[in-house]
Amino acid sequence: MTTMPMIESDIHPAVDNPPLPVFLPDDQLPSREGDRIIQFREALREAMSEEMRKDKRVFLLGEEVAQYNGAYKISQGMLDEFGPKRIIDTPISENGFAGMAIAAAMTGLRPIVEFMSWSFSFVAADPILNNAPKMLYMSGGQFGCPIVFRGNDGAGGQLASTHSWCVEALYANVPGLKMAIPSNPYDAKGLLKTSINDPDPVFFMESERMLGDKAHVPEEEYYIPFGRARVAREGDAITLVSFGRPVNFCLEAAETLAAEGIDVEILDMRTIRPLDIESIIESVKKTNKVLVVDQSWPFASIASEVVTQICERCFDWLDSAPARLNTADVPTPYAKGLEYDYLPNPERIVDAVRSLVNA
Amino acid sequence: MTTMPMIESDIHPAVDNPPLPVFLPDDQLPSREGDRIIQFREALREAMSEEMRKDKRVFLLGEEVAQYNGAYKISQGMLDEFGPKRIIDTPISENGFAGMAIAAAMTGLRPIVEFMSWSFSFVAADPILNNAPKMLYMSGGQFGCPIVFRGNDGAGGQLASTHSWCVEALYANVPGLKMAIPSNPYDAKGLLKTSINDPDPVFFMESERMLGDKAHVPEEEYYIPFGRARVAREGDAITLVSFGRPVNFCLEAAETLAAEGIDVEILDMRTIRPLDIESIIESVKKTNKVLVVDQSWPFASIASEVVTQICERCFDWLDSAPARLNTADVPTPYAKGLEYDYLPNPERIVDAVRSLVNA
Amino acid sequence: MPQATAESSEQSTMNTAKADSQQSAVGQAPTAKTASQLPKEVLIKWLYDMQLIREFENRTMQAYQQAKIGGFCHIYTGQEAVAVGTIGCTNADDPVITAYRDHGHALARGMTPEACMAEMFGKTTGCAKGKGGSMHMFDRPNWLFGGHGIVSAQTPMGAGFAFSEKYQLEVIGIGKKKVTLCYMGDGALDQGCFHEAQNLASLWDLPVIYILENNGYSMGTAINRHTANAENLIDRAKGYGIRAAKIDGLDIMNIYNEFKPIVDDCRENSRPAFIDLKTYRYQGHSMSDPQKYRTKEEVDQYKDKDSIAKLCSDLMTMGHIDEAGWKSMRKEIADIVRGSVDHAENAPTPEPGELYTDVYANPEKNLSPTATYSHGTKNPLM
Amino acid sequence: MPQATAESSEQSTMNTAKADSQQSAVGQAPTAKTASQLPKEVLIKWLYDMQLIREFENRTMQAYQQAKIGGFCHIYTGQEAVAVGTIGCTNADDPVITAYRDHGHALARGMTPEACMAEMFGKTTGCAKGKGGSMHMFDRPNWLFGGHGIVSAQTPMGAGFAFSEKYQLEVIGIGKKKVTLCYMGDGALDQGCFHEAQNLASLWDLPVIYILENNGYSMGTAINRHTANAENLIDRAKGYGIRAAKIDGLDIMNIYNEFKPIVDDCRENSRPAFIDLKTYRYQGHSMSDPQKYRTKEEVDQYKDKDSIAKLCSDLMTMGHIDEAGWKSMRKEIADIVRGSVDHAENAPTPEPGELYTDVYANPEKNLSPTATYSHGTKNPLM
Ligand SMILES: Cc1ncc(C[n+]2csc(CCOP(=O)(O)OP(=O)(O)O)c2C)c(N)n1
Ligand SMILES: Cc1ncc(C[n+]2csc(CCOP(=O)(O)OP(=O)(O)O)c2C)c(N)n1
Ligand SMILES: [Mg+2]
Ligand SMILES: [Mg+2]
Repeated sequence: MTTMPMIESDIHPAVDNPPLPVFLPDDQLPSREGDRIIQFREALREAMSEEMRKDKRVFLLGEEVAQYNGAYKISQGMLDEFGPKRIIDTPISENGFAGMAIAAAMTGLRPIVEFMSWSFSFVAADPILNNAPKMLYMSGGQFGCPIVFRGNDGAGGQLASTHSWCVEALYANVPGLKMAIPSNPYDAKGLLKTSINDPDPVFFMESERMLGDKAHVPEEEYYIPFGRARVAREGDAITLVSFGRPVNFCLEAAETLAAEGIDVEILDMRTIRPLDIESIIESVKKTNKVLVVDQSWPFASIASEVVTQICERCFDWLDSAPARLNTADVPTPYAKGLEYDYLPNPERIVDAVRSLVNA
Repeated sequence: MTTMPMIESDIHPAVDNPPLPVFLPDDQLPSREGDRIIQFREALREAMSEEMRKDKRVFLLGEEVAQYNGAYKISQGMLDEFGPKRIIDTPISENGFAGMAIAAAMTGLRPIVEFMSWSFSFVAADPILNNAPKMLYMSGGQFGCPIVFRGNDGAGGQLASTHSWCVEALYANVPGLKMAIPSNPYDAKGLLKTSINDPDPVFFMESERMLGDKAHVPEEEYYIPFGRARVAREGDAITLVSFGRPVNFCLEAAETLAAEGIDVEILDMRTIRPLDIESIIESVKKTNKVLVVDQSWPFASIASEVVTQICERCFDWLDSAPARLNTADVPTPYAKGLEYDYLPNPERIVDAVRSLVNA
Repeated sequence: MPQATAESSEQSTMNTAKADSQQSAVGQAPTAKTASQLPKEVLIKWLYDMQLIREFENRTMQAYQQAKIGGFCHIYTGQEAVAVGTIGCTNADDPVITAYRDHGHALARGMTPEACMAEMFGKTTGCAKGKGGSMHMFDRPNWLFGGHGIVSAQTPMGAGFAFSEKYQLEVIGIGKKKVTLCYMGDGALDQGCFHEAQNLASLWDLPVIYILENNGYSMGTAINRHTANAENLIDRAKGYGIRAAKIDGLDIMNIYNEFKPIVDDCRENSRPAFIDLKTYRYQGHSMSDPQKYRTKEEVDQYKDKDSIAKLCSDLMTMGHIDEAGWKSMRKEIADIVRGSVDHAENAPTPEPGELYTDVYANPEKNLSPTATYSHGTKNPLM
Repeated sequence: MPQATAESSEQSTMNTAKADSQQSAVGQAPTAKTASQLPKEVLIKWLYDMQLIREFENRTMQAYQQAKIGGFCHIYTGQEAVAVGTIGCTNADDPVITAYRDHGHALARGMTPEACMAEMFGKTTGCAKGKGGSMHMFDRPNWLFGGHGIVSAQTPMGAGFAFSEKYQLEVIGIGKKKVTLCYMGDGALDQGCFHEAQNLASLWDLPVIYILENNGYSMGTAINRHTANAENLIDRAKGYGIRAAKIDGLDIMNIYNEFKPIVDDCRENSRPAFIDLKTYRYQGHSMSDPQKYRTKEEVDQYKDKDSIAKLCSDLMTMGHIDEAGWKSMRKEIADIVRGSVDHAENAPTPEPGELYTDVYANPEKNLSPTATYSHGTKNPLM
């Protein structure tokens, strides 16, 4: 098992070298196969509950997280177990409670801030971008900010333009923060546990559309290190780089493509900052072709960044221009059909791969 | 002279085809050479004043724009000319007054919102990102949002981390908005006049460090079309793509490089959305090498986007990987030396160009 | 029970230098009509509109359950008297803006049930051509500026419409004195931008009225758990020098009597106001709410004071309608609403190309690396 | 003149269910000391600190004019009694947070003039190792959490420190009852997050005191032009059920007498408060302010009521200090401050590599495409 030493509240990691988490190599993590089938939302809950049992500095706050058991039932039962002082219902005051939680983190607590949706984080953009990621720097290393901001990101089901944001393209630009975007229940648990223990601010993105996804999640504790991509599927025709929900679109598209004899390799990045560029390079050196699949808008997106890093790091290994497939570059429409077309859905991936592979 | 018909307040451009601005071809714009030497801030003031004289729907609001004559003296004298109903001092309520101005734009007025600094726009991120650029879409074409948000962007002089934002990397991701970033007084006037007349929300970025820059600015009215880059310097060794303040760093670096026999071509993009990718392609086809110089942080920046579009559009013309040079990927430091090193300064450009050209 | 039953209403006088100008409004009082003095047609129209909303929402719920409607869908049932009563105090060209629980305001403002229902069905004949959905009811001809999903984002905009109308009158010299109504839920009280909006409205003398539809809950959070000093919200507004009143929102005649003078005064004297209107929603927060945070008894208590039943019985007492009339009105409405569902069912879905329209009013080239934009089809309401 | 001269102070009683618990605080009153009863050393220390701040700011302005200091620099001169007097009512480990006009708070909290001056000179011995500058004075050993540049961003954080201390006591079982002081300018009143912070503080019984340093101007905007009902700001706080008081901020003895009982009460009963402290800044908003918005006469009026002169004369009357003592104190301070400038001049500038430190506490690889991060040198204050 991973040893994740408790960081004393009076030792600030920035002051001396912190006792960093010790991670097991990937092949020593508990198996992804098994029959403890639970939902994505339960995996998130388990991660938070396990950490809260071990460390009283950890608490959860957000709208409807307590008495309502979570707008999306992620925190179901947590109020009963941990009580109202640690599972805290907030007013609709994202700026206010995010700012409060940042201060709590500066003094050594470990807040988990739930945004019901990252779409609602814009009213809190100032504290989460100006304070959390910069406190360590501004204070010359005196105060860090060990905090997790988490919530639904990306299109839900027909939630239309103000409620369907992928904020990763915007926020990942900012140094000082880390960003994790799991695509499945197993990773959700392991990444969230790491996030809670990390001494830096972590932006953690979930998807309303995946909360009901089910998979085997080990009951034991495990921590997935940041910055290590997972090969979600091996193949040699082209590398698909993705993260979060669209990884599942890629997997679906891969089936169709396999039937046509096109074997794609799929990398699930798991974290965006840090970004496991080495794994991308390794795969590109094998396939010589790459498509980044990203559910954000294209302009200055994570996809643009990945394409750029590929150019910087393995340009000469490319057979053709590194490509991207994003959400359509329009506000999110309400109508079901339009919303489907808008997303980087499996059909669009299949089309894009076909034209890249056959070019 | 350009004919820019007044748009009737009861005709919404989205409803029928609007009377779009008619632009002269570049070579019919008034000359950039001349002896009417004024400051960048005066060019901005002239643009606003000219439009306000012609169109009563245009007004300016922001902190200290009226009685104080502007925190940076951009609006000096405008209160005297236009009175307090059109030059409006606001409280420090960016969310409130941006939201108000958006509503005013929906009803046909033409607000110019001054953010004393774009660094202060995060408290208004929700209205400027969720409402202004999406109103037309959300309302199915009923309400547009002809508004200009403008202010200082990027490092001032030692303003440190919360006051030195380059927001273009974040905000340019959002469809529905346009973005203009002039690098000199001539363009500042012509682009701002176009921005005020454009029926869509325009994010207009200035730089505290350039407000005192002087150049010839024609007294007559002229409109610079969006989406047309300017060749700021011709050369054949490499294409430097830039916009805003760093264009001037590029020009400075070009002198040093020319002395070494390296003739760089510099493109000043002028607008980011729309982005004049054709001019970039044209230049890259000539030089076969490109460096994007951007004063934002690198991750998912405009530079990443330009690199990506170059890959998409002229990959086969590249001799080497398209490169970028950004601000250092850290919060903005206060100390003078650190701040200088942090920026994409001429020395860093020279180094980067040398290693690309000599590779 | 988290919410007081506000039988009585209380009004403040404005706590500012503008107190003088208030006098003139008071001076007008004698000529003002009370609700019971209004023409029969007006009162009958209120009943009609309230019942229309109720019936419309019943059908909305049905359609949602049949998965014809998607996304978030917030039902207005129980609060009908608020939208109909307050809008009943305004002119047809006074700007109105509200949050996502907006079907009632849209219908009260005159949007056709077809346009409203088709929007939720995601059809081209919807008020936003299917691009907006339940939370985004916009109706330009009826001066309805949305339907906004971000809690409280409409409050600075509310001040903005008041500003705009004032600007047009005073600077451009067009238009007339208008009042803007800006609706908000109790949860919206806790957002910072509402504070900014109130300060701006008071500072700049903007004729905007913030109508707090105080249904006692922000999602599952009872008001006293989400906002401080919840029993006495009007004091906050007074802190900004804004006129404020608490009004029982279940009785439309009462709403008219108390609200109309405020509307007239705000219009005349160009000042903001804040109204704490006590109301109640019968349904859950949205269509996916198990409602464990309140008891059936509490809901029933409010249903006993149902605003439609109350108005109907008042109108019967006044002799404006009888059982037969009420029955035929309901039948007429039921037919119209069923018709709107049929219309929505049969209306066309947007062409795939509509994805890329209405993004820019001036869709020049190179605005996007991946999209080419164009103008959209004409909005059916225009 | 935009700002009332608040000779008198006014206090509210809390308008909430907590009113009962207030009684106990009142019960303690008899044991509380007034300022004049405090030990001589305490009062002399106040004078010392106030004069230290004034002298420090004189040197700061000089250094700024010599371009040794860059960026935005906001001078605290005139407001000394506020920082010294209010911090004088707290314990050394009560959290303090303020805005960008922060030199006074830093010194009053115990930061050395060297660390403060060196920070502005951008040197490694500065409190933020030269990375923060004038607006970002952080002092962990002295419980000072900044120095924040975004207007009002410190107000939710102020509630957060109060929350954290309460949490540590009640959940973890460590620490003790603390009060957080959160300073803000009058311009910060207009930001939405302050409203959110007040609501949260009241709702959750957080012992944070918002100290409005009401110097009558937000940059060049007089308070009545930027905030509504400016004469009566404490009513807003009362709207949230928050205890509020208006205190003359030019007389430090008065500040102590009025503020100390509030601090004790907030600590004991875990409740927030809001204090409208009338004060005045002698200098422009920042170093680049032509100050056309106010008259020399207005400035002089306030200088006539100078808080240092007042305290000094009070202490002379009380026999705590004489002319000679005052002179030698000023001399001592002048030497110390000059020493801090010398120190700052001679201290090393940061190594270029420091650019990439203190970005992450856990600087793992691949966090950036262009940078490699590492831990920074130890902060000199730690
Ligand atoms: C800024 C923001 N935060 C959170 C949400 C999610 N949300 C939508 S409605 C709602 C409750 C609002 O309640 P209230 O304002 O009382 O209105 P009601 O639903 O009762 O009409 C919440 C938390 C949101 N839309 N916007
Ligand atoms: C959100 C935001 N908007 C604008 C500014 C620019 N600004 C800095 S200080 C200031 C005036 C604040 O005045 P006040 O709060 O009264 O404090 P004082 O300077 O009087 O101490 C302004 C407008 C800022 N820093 N942050
Ligand atoms: Mg409610
Ligand atoms: Mg002030």
